[in-house]
Amino acid sequence: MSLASPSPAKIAVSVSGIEKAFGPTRALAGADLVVEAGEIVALMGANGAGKSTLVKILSGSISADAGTITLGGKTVSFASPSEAQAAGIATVHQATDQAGAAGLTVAENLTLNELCGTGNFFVSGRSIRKRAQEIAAAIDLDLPLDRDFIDLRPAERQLIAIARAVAAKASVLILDEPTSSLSSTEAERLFAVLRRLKASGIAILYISHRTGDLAAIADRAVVLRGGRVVASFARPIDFSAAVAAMIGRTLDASAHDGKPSSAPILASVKRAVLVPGARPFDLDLRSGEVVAITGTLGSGKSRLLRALFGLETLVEGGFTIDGKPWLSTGPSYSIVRGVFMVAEDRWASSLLPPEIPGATIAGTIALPHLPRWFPSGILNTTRERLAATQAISRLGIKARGPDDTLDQLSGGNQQKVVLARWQAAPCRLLLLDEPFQGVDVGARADLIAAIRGSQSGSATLIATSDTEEALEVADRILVMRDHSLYEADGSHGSLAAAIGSVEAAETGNVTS
Amino acid sequence: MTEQTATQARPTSSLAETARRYALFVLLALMLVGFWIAQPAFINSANLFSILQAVSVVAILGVGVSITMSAGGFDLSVGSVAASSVMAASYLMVVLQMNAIETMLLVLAMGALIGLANGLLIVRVGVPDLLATLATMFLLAGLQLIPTGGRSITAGMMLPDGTTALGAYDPAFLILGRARLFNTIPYPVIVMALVAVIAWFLMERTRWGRVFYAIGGNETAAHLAGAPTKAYRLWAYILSGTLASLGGLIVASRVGRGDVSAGNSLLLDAVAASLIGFAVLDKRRPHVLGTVLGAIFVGVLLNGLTMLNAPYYTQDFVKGVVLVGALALTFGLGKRKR
Amino acid sequence: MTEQTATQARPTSSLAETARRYALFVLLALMLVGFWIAQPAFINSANLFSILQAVSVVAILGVGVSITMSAGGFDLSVGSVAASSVMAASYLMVVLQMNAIETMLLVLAMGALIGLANGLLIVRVGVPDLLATLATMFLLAGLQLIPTGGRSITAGMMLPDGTTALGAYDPAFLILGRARLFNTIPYPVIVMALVAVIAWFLMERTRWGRVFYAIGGNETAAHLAGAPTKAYRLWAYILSGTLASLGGLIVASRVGRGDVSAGNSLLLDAVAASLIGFAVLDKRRPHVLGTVLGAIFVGVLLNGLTMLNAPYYTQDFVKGVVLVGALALTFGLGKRKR
Amino acid sequence: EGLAGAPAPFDKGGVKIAVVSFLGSGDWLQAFEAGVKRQAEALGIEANISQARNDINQERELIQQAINLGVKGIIINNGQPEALKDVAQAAIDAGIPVVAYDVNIDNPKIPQIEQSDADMARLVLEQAIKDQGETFDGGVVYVAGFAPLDRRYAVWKDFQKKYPGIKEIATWGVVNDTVAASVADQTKAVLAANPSLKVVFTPWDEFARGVKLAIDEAGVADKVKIYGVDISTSDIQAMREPNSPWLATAATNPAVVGEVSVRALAQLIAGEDPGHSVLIQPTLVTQKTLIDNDIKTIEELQAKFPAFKDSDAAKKDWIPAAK
Ligand SMILES: Nc1ncnc2c1ncn2[C@@H]1O[C@H](COP(=O)(O)OP(=O)(O)OP(=O)(O)O)[C@@H](O)[C@H]1O
Ligand SMILES: Nc1ncnc2c1ncn2[C@@H]1O[C@H](COP(=O)(O)OP(=O)(O)OP(=O)(O)O)[C@@H](O)[C@H]1O
Ligand SMILES: [Mg+2]
Ligand SMILES: [Mg+2]
Repeated sequence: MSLASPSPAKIAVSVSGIEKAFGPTRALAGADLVVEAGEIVALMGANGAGKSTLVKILSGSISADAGTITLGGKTVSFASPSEAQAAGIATVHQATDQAGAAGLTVAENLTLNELCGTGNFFVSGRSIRKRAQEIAAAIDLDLPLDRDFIDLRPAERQLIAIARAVAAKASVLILDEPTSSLSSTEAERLFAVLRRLKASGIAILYISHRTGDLAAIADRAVVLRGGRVVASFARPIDFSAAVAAMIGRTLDASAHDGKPSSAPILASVKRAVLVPGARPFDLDLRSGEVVAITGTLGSGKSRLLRALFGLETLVEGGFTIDGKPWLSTGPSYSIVRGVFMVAEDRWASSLLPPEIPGATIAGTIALPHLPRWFPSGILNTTRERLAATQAISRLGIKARGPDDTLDQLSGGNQQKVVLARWQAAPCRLLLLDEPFQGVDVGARADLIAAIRGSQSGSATLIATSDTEEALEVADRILVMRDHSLYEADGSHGSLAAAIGSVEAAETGNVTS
Repeated sequence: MTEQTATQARPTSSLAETARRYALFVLLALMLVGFWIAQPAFINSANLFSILQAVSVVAILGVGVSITMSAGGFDLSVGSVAASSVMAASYLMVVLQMNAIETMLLVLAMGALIGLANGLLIVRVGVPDLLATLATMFLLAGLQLIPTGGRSITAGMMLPDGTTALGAYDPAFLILGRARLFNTIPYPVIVMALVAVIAWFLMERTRWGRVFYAIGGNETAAHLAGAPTKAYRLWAYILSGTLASLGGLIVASRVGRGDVSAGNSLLLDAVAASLIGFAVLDKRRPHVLGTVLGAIFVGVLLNGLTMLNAPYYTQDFVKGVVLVGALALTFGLGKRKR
Repeated sequence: MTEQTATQARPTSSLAETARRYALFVLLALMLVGFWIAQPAFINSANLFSILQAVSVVAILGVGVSITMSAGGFDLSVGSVAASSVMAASYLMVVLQMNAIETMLLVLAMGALIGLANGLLIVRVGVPDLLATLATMFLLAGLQLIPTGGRSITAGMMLPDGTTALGAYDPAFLILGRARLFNTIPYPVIVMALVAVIAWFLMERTRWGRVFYAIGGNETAAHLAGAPTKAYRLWAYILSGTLASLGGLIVASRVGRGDVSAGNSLLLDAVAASLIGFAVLDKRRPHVLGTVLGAIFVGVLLNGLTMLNAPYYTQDFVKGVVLVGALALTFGLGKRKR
Repeated sequence: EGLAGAPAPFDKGGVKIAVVSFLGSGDWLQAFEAGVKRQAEALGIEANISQARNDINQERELIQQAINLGVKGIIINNGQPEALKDVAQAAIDAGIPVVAYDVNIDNPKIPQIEQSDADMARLVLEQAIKDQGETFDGGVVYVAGFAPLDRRYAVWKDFQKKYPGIKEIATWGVVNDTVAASVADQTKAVLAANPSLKVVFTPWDEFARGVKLAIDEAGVADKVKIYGVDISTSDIQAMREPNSPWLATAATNPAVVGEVSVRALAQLIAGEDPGHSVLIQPTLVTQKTLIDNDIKTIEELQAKFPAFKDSDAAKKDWIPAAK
């Protein structure tokens, strides 16, 4: 695609009257959208509004039931992703489990589009690595090229998918929640790349539930609701109006004031060293407290949570819960004793293939509680479905019922099911790793309310790369840097100032 | 909450789904009726029971295979475990002069032990399932012959050291394979029914079954949800090994001697039964009921063809054709569009 | 973006890794030396070439299996495709009196067609790989016998219609299996080497090979990245079918007649070869070089044991023991902790 | 340690031969190999014994391997001529004498040892006619592609031509891991479908066992009778069971076959001529003889029937008897 003469007024891609139904679910009910060259359009919408469905149609991975797509003035229809790519549409999909192939190296996954498309016929490890380096360099990505994709964390997978899409030199770039597992540092870096691409005349459709992201880069916001475009906002975008259009009510995303809690200490971390050579740190969690940890990619947030849950061991130091030493031997040990964890990668950590029993919403929620709910061993599906039905209504999960399999749900709704699983039983310590990935603002407020509401006698430790999110949910925010915890500036005044102080801590400009 | 339909958008989906669910039942019924018309003797109860008896061993082995499959593994050693059990049972009775009860217990223990060995190789050492059980398969195929130097085992046989074996098959042992309850139902059929019902209950109606399937679907997810996944996978192989040796006991008690065989055809038939089971009730996954039905399906086909005096070589062919047809029907109707 | 520390922080990892990479090579070398010492005739070039010749068919079939495996499938029909190819080649020459070239082309085309049928069943109809190829396996096991009513095909045989077959094996055809280049290297070995080199090049040095592996790793991801995944999977089965029929041609030209066989042992040996290949170079995935080495490994073992006059039943046993040992070594050393 | 008075190279000892069998397992093979070992030991021969396990291609490889090994002689036990002619010739070309048992290599330099499958089938079928008359509904268990079975089946076909009263109303059979059990299952179907069945010809004892099992299970032992081929200790016991339907079988002693093969090869190695064709006569064994003579094992059968125990074929003064 030649991008020699960027003309801001030129329409790069437009869709009109797109419809798509999955069984009785109408995911799209006549959506219209226009993206001009050199423009970044934010696509907003609650979970299950149909955003990803639209993306999948535009990228050729599913076909629409009705409607037309116009690309560069010509009506097109894509029978496969390769046709969409050939036509100049590059896509980063929401699901990080589809970002690359296991068994292939990082280098091979970075060049996957070329390998699967029309790259050089003859390849060698060296030629692939060389090309992969170029692709990675375009977004400043630095990953060991020989590592197997299966060993990557979701954030890294997401970055690979982004690098690939950026390298595709497409005329239309679609990003479906590209920053859902990235920290603000990486997200900033991505925005710089996107601005550069925009300047070179590429049309960008950007989907995110992080209003901060959208405020930073979007030229225009389009709100999708019930499979239809219901509102459109030009810059400067009025986000509270947009959110109202999305979820039908307004939200005030205020931070909790960090008044020091005097409740008894429930769990504590003592002189913990996460990796050899890291600085030891302490952490006290008080009963009823919600504490968030932020930090850049790979800083060790997940590692701390995993160590508490019994999936990893500390190099030095230890934990106590209720004053007694806590050394978990693994998930089953922890779960029995009321320590629950939601792992960061919901595909790898929670979802089951649709054909097996227990892949339904009811089964997913019940899985860790089976021994407690059914001590005799004999299942009682009514019990499971009751719990699921409650979760569906409490969290507003958009599904047809407790027997829906999770692959039929939108990304955000899957995440809600995964969270609902751990609210289905009383707990002492709840460990949430990136719990709000892909969850829309409305649902996030509901979830936060639920988490905060169930806090008596238990504590919650949240690892999140999104500072905004951390401020919204937590009583206290800590920053993880180089596998060690630092206290962020305790008193956050305005939201913006608070974000600033946390981000400063992330990059290490604050002494602690 | 709402009515449940599959993912397909077509309005016919519920019809197609019903067709898919029951395709194999309908085919089975058609086959029964067809054979009945062609050969009235087909439908008499003695013949129907002899079909069930004929498939019992394959069905029992198939149940084991499908349990390991549901836990995300694959047991290629079931055939050779069964074959070794035949040899072991004969050796215990004929050479070591044990009685029926001792023999059965020891052979079942042997099957469980082999399963345990498979499981440890897979879970502890980290060898991929197919690879580990393939190795066991070869190992057993050879091992079973070593005690007798490759001879089959019969009463009065000459041992490698030149002496004569003094024991014989315990008549009580032969009951398992040869006698009938109420003079009608062969014991192997009862054993098969028991195995099927218990395994079905375990896999579909208890939380343990759930966990087996969860492990097969996503081992990490099951582990994070607190399931002791390694223990479960071990148990899957132990169950499979025990069931295979149970199958071997039935063969031994029918045949009444220890015959040399690698068990390959038993393996393939058991795998076939559990794979055909995928299509039963449109489950698209291994399951006990499907496996048993798959075995019966093939058994009816072969019995009917034999009655009609079809040349033996057409049997494999017809087996293949019917398989392809049933599969195409089941899966073709349920094709998910992208 | 950020600094990356590897999870395996231990200093011994590179040593263990090297050990894992070359474990099978070292074992092979040890075996060669061991057999050489025990029986000097083992190492003469005629014997080494006869080992290679003996493994050529299994290696060629194994390459096909490993290609389908790398694309996330599994071809259970290779054994019966090879067996059917033997029958087909014999039928074409003996009954239809074709010459060597016609026969070879037709048989290869048949193999490709069967592969295509497998592929269509899997890709179009949506039957799971194992199930579809299992059905084909049974179908072919029967089908190959129908033209001759179950008889073996030899020159001058009686046909089912009572006439006598007029053709015979074309002497040119027998060259493929029986002659040697420069009177030293048997042609099957050359064919195997060619197949191995071409397949290795295809799988490791071309874009296509990477796509096969990508599909095996995550079909959706490969599809989203623009690969025509269905076409690739079809091609994997076509290649596998063609290679299996090539293996069948070699068998036919060695044996010089069409014999009834289901090809089960070929299947199991081919699968074993490609599974052992997982351990070669510590790749933990199917690959061509590993498959060929796996086949040679087993071939050397069996040849050496035969030379040492080991009873046949120890062969399977030793095969199993060595497999378990090699696997435990390779995988045990590289155990990944979760 | 050589054999005093024997021709070279046996006078010095250290002769190595290879014995390549097509079969992979079974009592017949075990007994054959036992016979080979006995006679080889008596002659001071070291025998390298290998089995192709029903894979004709493998049998070629094994013969090739024996040539590579530089043995002094090769015994080929069963197989198929088309596949073996050229490797057998290669052995001869390498100066290695070859004898073949039950496979017609069609080479003047290679003596053929035969047990005559045709004779065995004829013996037992004649007995069937003696017992059951010239008119009966018969069935045969048969799977094509196994050379001895093919030859025995051909005799059954000839009998049908000769005696039009014999009708083949059913043919069945299967060769798999559980031959006896699978054949029993099939036979039950056949019995249900063909109540008139009177005689079942089983050209392999494994088949006979399956048929007997089915007849016992169906409780028709007084109506349906088995005429088989081959014998072993467990076959003898099966025939002796009270009310056993298995009335007669015909067999050669596989151990004798093994001994004769080694003797013939030894003569060739010593430069003598055992003759181009060495025939081993089969023996008919009926239920009645077994019961009348109280024979319970193969060993007792050998003791009571010297013809079964030993054969005069390929004997020489310098060749010691096998022990
Ligand atoms: N394969 C499918 N089968 C059935 N229903 C589906 C399928 N895919 C999506 N849906 C339904 O279509 C609707 C729209 O889903 P979509 O993934 O487009 O939402 P989304 O706007 O991307 O939401 P999120 O913000 O949670 O990612 C949802 O109700 C979802 O349940
Ligand atoms: N599966 C893995 N394989 C290899 N290295 C890993 C893996 N998981 C974590 N690491 C390493 O451990 C360190 C800490 O990672 P961790 O996942 O705890 O970071 P994080 O702060 O949670 O980052 P993210 O925001 O990406 O989730 C990193 O240096 C990372 O490279
Ligand atoms: Mg989405
Ligand atoms: Mg993390």
